[in-house]
Amino acid sequence: MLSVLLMVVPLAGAIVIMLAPARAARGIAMIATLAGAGIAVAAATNFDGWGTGGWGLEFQSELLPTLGITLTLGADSVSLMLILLTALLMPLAVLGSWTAVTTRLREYYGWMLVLSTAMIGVFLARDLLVFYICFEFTLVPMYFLIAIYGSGNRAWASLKFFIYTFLGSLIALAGLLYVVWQHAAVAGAWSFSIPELAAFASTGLTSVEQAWILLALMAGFAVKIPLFPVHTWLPLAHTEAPTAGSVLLAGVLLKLGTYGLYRFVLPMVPAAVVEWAPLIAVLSIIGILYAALICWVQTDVKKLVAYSSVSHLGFCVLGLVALNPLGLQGSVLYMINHGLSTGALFFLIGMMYERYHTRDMGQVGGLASKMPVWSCFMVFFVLASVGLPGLNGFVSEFLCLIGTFAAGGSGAYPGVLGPWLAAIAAIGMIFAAMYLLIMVGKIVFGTLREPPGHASDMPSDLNFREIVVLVPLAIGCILLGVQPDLAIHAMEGAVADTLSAYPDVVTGVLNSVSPQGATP
Amino acid sequence: MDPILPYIATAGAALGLLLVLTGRTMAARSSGGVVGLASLAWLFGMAGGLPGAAGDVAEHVFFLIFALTAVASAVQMIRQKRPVYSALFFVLVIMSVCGALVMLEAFFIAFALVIVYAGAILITYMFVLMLAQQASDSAHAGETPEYDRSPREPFAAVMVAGLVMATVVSAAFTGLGDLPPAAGAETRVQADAALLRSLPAQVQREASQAGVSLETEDIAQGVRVDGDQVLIDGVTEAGDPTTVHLTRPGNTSHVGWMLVASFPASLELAGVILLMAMFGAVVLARREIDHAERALARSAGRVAEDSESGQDA
Amino acid sequence: MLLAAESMTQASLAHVLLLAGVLFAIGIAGFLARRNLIVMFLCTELMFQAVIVAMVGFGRWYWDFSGQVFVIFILTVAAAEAALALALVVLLHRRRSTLDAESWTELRE
Amino acid sequence: MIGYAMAITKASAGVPAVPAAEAIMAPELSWAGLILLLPLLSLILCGLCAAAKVTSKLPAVITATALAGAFVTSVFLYLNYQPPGDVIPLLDWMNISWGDGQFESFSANFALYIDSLSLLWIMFVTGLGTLITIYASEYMEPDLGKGYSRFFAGVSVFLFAMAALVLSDNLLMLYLGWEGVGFASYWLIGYYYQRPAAVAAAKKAFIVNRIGDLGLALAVYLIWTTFGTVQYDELMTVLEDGDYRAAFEGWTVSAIPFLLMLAAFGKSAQLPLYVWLPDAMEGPTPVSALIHAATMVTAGIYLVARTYPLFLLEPVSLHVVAWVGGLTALLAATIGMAQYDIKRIMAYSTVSQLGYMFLGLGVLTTYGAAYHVFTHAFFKAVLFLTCGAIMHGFAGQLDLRHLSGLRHMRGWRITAWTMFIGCLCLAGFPFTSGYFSKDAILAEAFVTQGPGFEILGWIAIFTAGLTAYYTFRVWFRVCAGPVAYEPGDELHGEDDHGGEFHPHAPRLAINGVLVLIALGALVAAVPYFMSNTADEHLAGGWVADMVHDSTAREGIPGFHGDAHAGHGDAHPTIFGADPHVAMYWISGTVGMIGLLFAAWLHLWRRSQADAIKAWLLHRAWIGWLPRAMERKWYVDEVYHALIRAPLWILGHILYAFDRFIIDGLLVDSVARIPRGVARCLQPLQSGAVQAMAIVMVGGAAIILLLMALFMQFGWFGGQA
Repeated sequence: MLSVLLMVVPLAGAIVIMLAPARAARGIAMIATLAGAGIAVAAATNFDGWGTGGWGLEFQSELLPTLGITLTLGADSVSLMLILLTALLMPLAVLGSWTAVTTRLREYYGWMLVLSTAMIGVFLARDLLVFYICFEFTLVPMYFLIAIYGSGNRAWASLKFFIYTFLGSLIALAGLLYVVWQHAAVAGAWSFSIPELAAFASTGLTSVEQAWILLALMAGFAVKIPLFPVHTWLPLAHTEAPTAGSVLLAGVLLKLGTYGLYRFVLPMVPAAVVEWAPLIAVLSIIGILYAALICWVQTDVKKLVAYSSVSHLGFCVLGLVALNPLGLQGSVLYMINHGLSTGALFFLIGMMYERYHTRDMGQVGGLASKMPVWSCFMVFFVLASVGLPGLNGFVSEFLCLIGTFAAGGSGAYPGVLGPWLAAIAAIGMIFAAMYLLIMVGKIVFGTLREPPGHASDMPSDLNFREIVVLVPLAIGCILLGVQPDLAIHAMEGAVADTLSAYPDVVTGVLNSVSPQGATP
Repeated sequence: MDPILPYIATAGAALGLLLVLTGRTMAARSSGGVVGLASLAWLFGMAGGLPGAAGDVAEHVFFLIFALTAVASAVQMIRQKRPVYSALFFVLVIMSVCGALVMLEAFFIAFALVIVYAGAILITYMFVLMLAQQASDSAHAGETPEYDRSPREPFAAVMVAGLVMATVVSAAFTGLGDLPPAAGAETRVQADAALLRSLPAQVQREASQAGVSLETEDIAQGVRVDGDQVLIDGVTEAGDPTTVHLTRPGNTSHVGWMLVASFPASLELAGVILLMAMFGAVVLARREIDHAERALARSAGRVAEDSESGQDA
Repeated sequence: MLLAAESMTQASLAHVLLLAGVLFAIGIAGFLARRNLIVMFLCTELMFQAVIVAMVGFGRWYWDFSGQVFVIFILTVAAAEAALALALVVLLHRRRSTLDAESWTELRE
Repeated sequence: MIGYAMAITKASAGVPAVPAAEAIMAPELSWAGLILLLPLLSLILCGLCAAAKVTSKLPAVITATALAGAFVTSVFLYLNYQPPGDVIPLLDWMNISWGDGQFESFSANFALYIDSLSLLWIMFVTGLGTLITIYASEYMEPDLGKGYSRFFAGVSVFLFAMAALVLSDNLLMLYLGWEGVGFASYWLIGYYYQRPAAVAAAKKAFIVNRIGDLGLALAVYLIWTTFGTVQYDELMTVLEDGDYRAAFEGWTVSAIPFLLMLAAFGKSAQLPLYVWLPDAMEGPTPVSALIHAATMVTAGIYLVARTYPLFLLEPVSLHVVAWVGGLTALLAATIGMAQYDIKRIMAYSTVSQLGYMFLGLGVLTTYGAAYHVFTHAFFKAVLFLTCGAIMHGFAGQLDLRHLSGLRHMRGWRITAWTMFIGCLCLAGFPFTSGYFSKDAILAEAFVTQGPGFEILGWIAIFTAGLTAYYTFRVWFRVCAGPVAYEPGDELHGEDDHGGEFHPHAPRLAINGVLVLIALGALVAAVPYFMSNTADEHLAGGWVADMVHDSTAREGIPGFHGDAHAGHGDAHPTIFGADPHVAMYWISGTVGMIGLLFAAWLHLWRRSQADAIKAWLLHRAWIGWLPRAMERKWYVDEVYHALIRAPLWILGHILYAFDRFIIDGLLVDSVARIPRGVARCLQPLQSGAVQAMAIVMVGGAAIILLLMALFMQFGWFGGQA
């Protein structure tokens, strides 16, 4: 029942907000999100699949049995970690919008809560329809959050965000429905159960079919992640979104794509994944370097951080297609870590924007002397993002890369990537340091620059509320940096389950390729 | 025969139609007619090799003649610039179609068509045309209006028409082979017998003319078929058993019986529709006359309108 | 043998269908190409004729009279349609003083 | 949550953090974690001081106390030290396992690896750290209440990271320290964050270091994929067993040392990555002394020494190390000769001395390198701290042309003479500490056989002469000669006595520390003669002992490993003498020559120096040399033109590509297709009934026709 509560409580909050007066909206939202966080913590405490790969929080309700349509919820440790991340970010996002949003409060907080339900629903879904409905339904609240509460170019940004990701996920839906159809043809009954479909697709489909399904799924998930050539909605949407929107977009919504890879692509189409992993890896690496170089020349802080997300998520995908526990665990950690550190960066930029109404590094700079607390947090989270060991970013980046590195050899988990790809990807570490430190050098350090016509005594340093927003994220960064074992061991079993098919498939592919390579 | 040939013939027919519609000179139009008719002839010729495509030669020849007339008049109908001529050619189309229907042994329908269409409906058209023509004539001094002289997008129209034709051609050249064989004489006799069984009064009447009196209950079982004869056994008043040769019912009987026996509700509905159409026509025409009169009044002078609106206010 | 001989007496169904098709196509062409509202309606009547031919033809093939019965219904509908449509045409003509179909484009978005 | 905790305990129990042989480690040794904990504590307290806006010297007191505690702890650790060493686990960090095999787990924990090498390093790091903190407590006075807490927090971070680096039990924790010291360095170089030069220098330091870090990261990956572990003790076991080559391609084994080298060169400012170090002098001087002279920059030496067995697997890598070291020494010395900023001269001399150390590593004398690190830490700290004192007193004046005769000024004598001691050591004046340590390296260059090592030896000797020259150029200019000075551009209020500038002489804390470290620099010669082991073969004294028990043991005198070719029977000679003996004379002589040159040009005939310079500049055939030397061989400019500018331009190109090609051309035009199609079909929506009819009927006809054709011709699998 906890899983139903997780989804229903925010939704109920949204309904209450719609009925209540506008001035009560943020209070109600705060209560609802805190309750959601509490439920998530309770769920995590009662969960007994930590480390073992089992499923928990299960809930099933037959909706249309003849068509196999059920409402099936459940979480393994990876899902639950992402749920925890979402549930943690939600109250912070509400708190972070406390004063930033002044108009149409009820809609704003209502949509936020609906978004929360949809995001948690994605992670809880064990049924394809639930997954897909929630996956798509994240778009609607986010569309309104950007289109109504965004800045300057918000209409175009929201439209592009919506259509781009929607189009991609429609193609993914087509791929998934093909699997459902084939499964129904073989099994004789309709089923939308994800484990069942995955088990069927991984063995029952030919490699050509798998390749097409992989392509379709990637069309949906790669746009969401976003991978290199299909990333262009992200900088726009991030730049124009309101602060909390950016936070949730970077913190959770992008993870829907990588989670989709983890939950669908890896278990469903192993043969195709093995075949196409090098290509996906190359795209991720191009994304890492390409976005990093683009970050370097940005003047808009928010756009810079947005492009850095493209770069960072490249590591995440790289870890996923490494197809070994190192890479996969690194990748899942990366999802969480990126949510924490980049989310915090967006908060910080939002706080700056609230004070100066500009994000242009040419206009604002040297804030260390005016806003020391803000600057401390900024430097801290930038370092977490750069991957300073001891903070969270390092662990996940390291694991992703070493996973990729190890994905060339034999052993328990043979892979198809190898040292060269990893070495090139690792150059991204240098670039990351470069653009983030240049950003810090401009807006935090140096002589104080403020936009013209700005009352110099007006902006003050962070207030208590804003510090409260940032501190949990900072604690998370340190905790996961010093004790990544907490997360690593928690997901061990789940990751092993996901990878269970791979060693054989990889070996098979490697063996079948080499004789062909020998005979022209 | 290459299966593509009928489509080529269709295309040729469409081309001919296009030329007829858009040709600026007499030569172009007539060559279009020639091309079109030739293509159609080719098409009909090819269809001669299809199952069920043979028949009584005289009947068939007449059918083809009527068909040719119908097609030619239809073409004329759509290319004539004066609507009145179009209507007249349409009458010719109806006549030709009726001829064809007669060849198809649908006598009642054929005559009903002549009466209803050529007689009633077309007259209505004529009236309306005259009404409209009169109004436009007052403005344009008897000149054919522009919208009648130039067709709009004839190419697209003919192409769409050609596509429709092509579907029919496709059906005619591929689908007919799958049909069950045509109803033969046996079927017809049986149908006649069945009809007679449903019409005991008629049978009684005919039998009494032959001096046989029949019980109504016996008729349903008694009517039987022998060769192409419909018979019923009975006993004369003299007590001799005899066989009455019943007259086989004609087309009209069949249609009439089916109409009242199988589709009574539809028949009623059709009546209601006609009634409603009548009401509708009357109501529509009435109301708009008011509007039109008011418009006329407005155009007559602004003062009146102003005073009117003033009164309204 | 008898049946085969009998069937020889029938007019070709293919020809009937082709006639119907040609008439229908010409009707469509006329409907689409002519701009006079009344002629357009005439063209729809032409298409009715085509349908009538096809129905009678098939009815004869199966020796089933419902085809002809439906022709009667078609006649009814055609008459009703003619009455209403012509009333409407008169009405439209009164508004614009033209029979040009293109002068009525309110259906555009 | 209970189940969760249990799962973790179970999993970490399954991973042997310490091999069985070391499992008997004394648990009571875990107090050694204080070395890491104390700086961390001090960091937190300094942070609290900053938050509480403390305006006293409390942060300095806290930091000094913490570091002193760490120093005492490390000394205790040394006293408790038993030769094979120990692994002291502190805290689990990363443990992943998916099997029991060699390559089926990855494990890196916070654990201390105690052997003599790490002890040697940690003792001088914490010791010097304490002293320099005390020095800084006075030096940073002007910033009291402003950046004071921030400064000492940075020092604490540095000490924590450095301790982690040195004491780490695995390469990943070393990496943590490695990046940590880089970050601390970033923090402290950028301490004066309102000065653009400082911010730029900090950024440059971090980024250039990151290039090196990349090498380290890749090396860690390769080491794990090759040997299946990143823990030193397991690594050494695997190396001793030697069964790694069968399982893996040979190239990884060869590549590892080069990647490690890249890391070491980045951190220790060697060619081609030395450019950040001179710029790093933008930081406060205690930072320069501590981080950029004594401790952090020697991390590269430590890394190579620590992973020396890996280098020995690929001899070419050591040759490269030697040559890069030697060339860096020469290049940096030539640049140092032509600079006027005394702090920068010291920076280049640091680069140059680090070059010596790498030369030492390359020519198989880890002992020499370690010893030079040890002595250099002291004398370079002295030199920097005296520079700092001068800078502090003369309002930021560092130009040696505007300072003179310091030793005659009241209150500056201690500064002048401690600087003299430092200069002597650096110049390798006979019987100073630098003399012994440098000789150990120079001699070995002639002893060890390698490609052109003899030439390298002569280059190094020549560089030694240059070193003596530029060192004493500073001293003779600044401390000797007539009294003359001008203030720098950082006038503090307290210096401004009625419009006339009075330098304020250093007080107790600075002077005391200067004296102590100078003494240390002198005493650092003593270990050369001191040995606490009875091993007859071990020459080289205490430092050699310290190195002997560690992974770097192959490079100490008297160790007869087969990799150490040339030792023993076929001993090369210089002028017919044993190089070890000959070098005492040669280097002494060369040093004296350099010193005399300096005295002639910068003490006795100062005008001559300018004349010579002018003469050189006006000769076309040689004029480029001093100019290039003064402009640092244009290395920064070359880097800018070859790397930074192209990448920056590439960034712009890619951004344009992203906006116009990917987003504009591809994405948006795909998005425009529906709109374009709609535009094409728009005429159909004219509103005319017939237009709609055309579409409707045509569409229906097309569909019907297609169906019919599929049926007729059997397209797309339809019935033929």
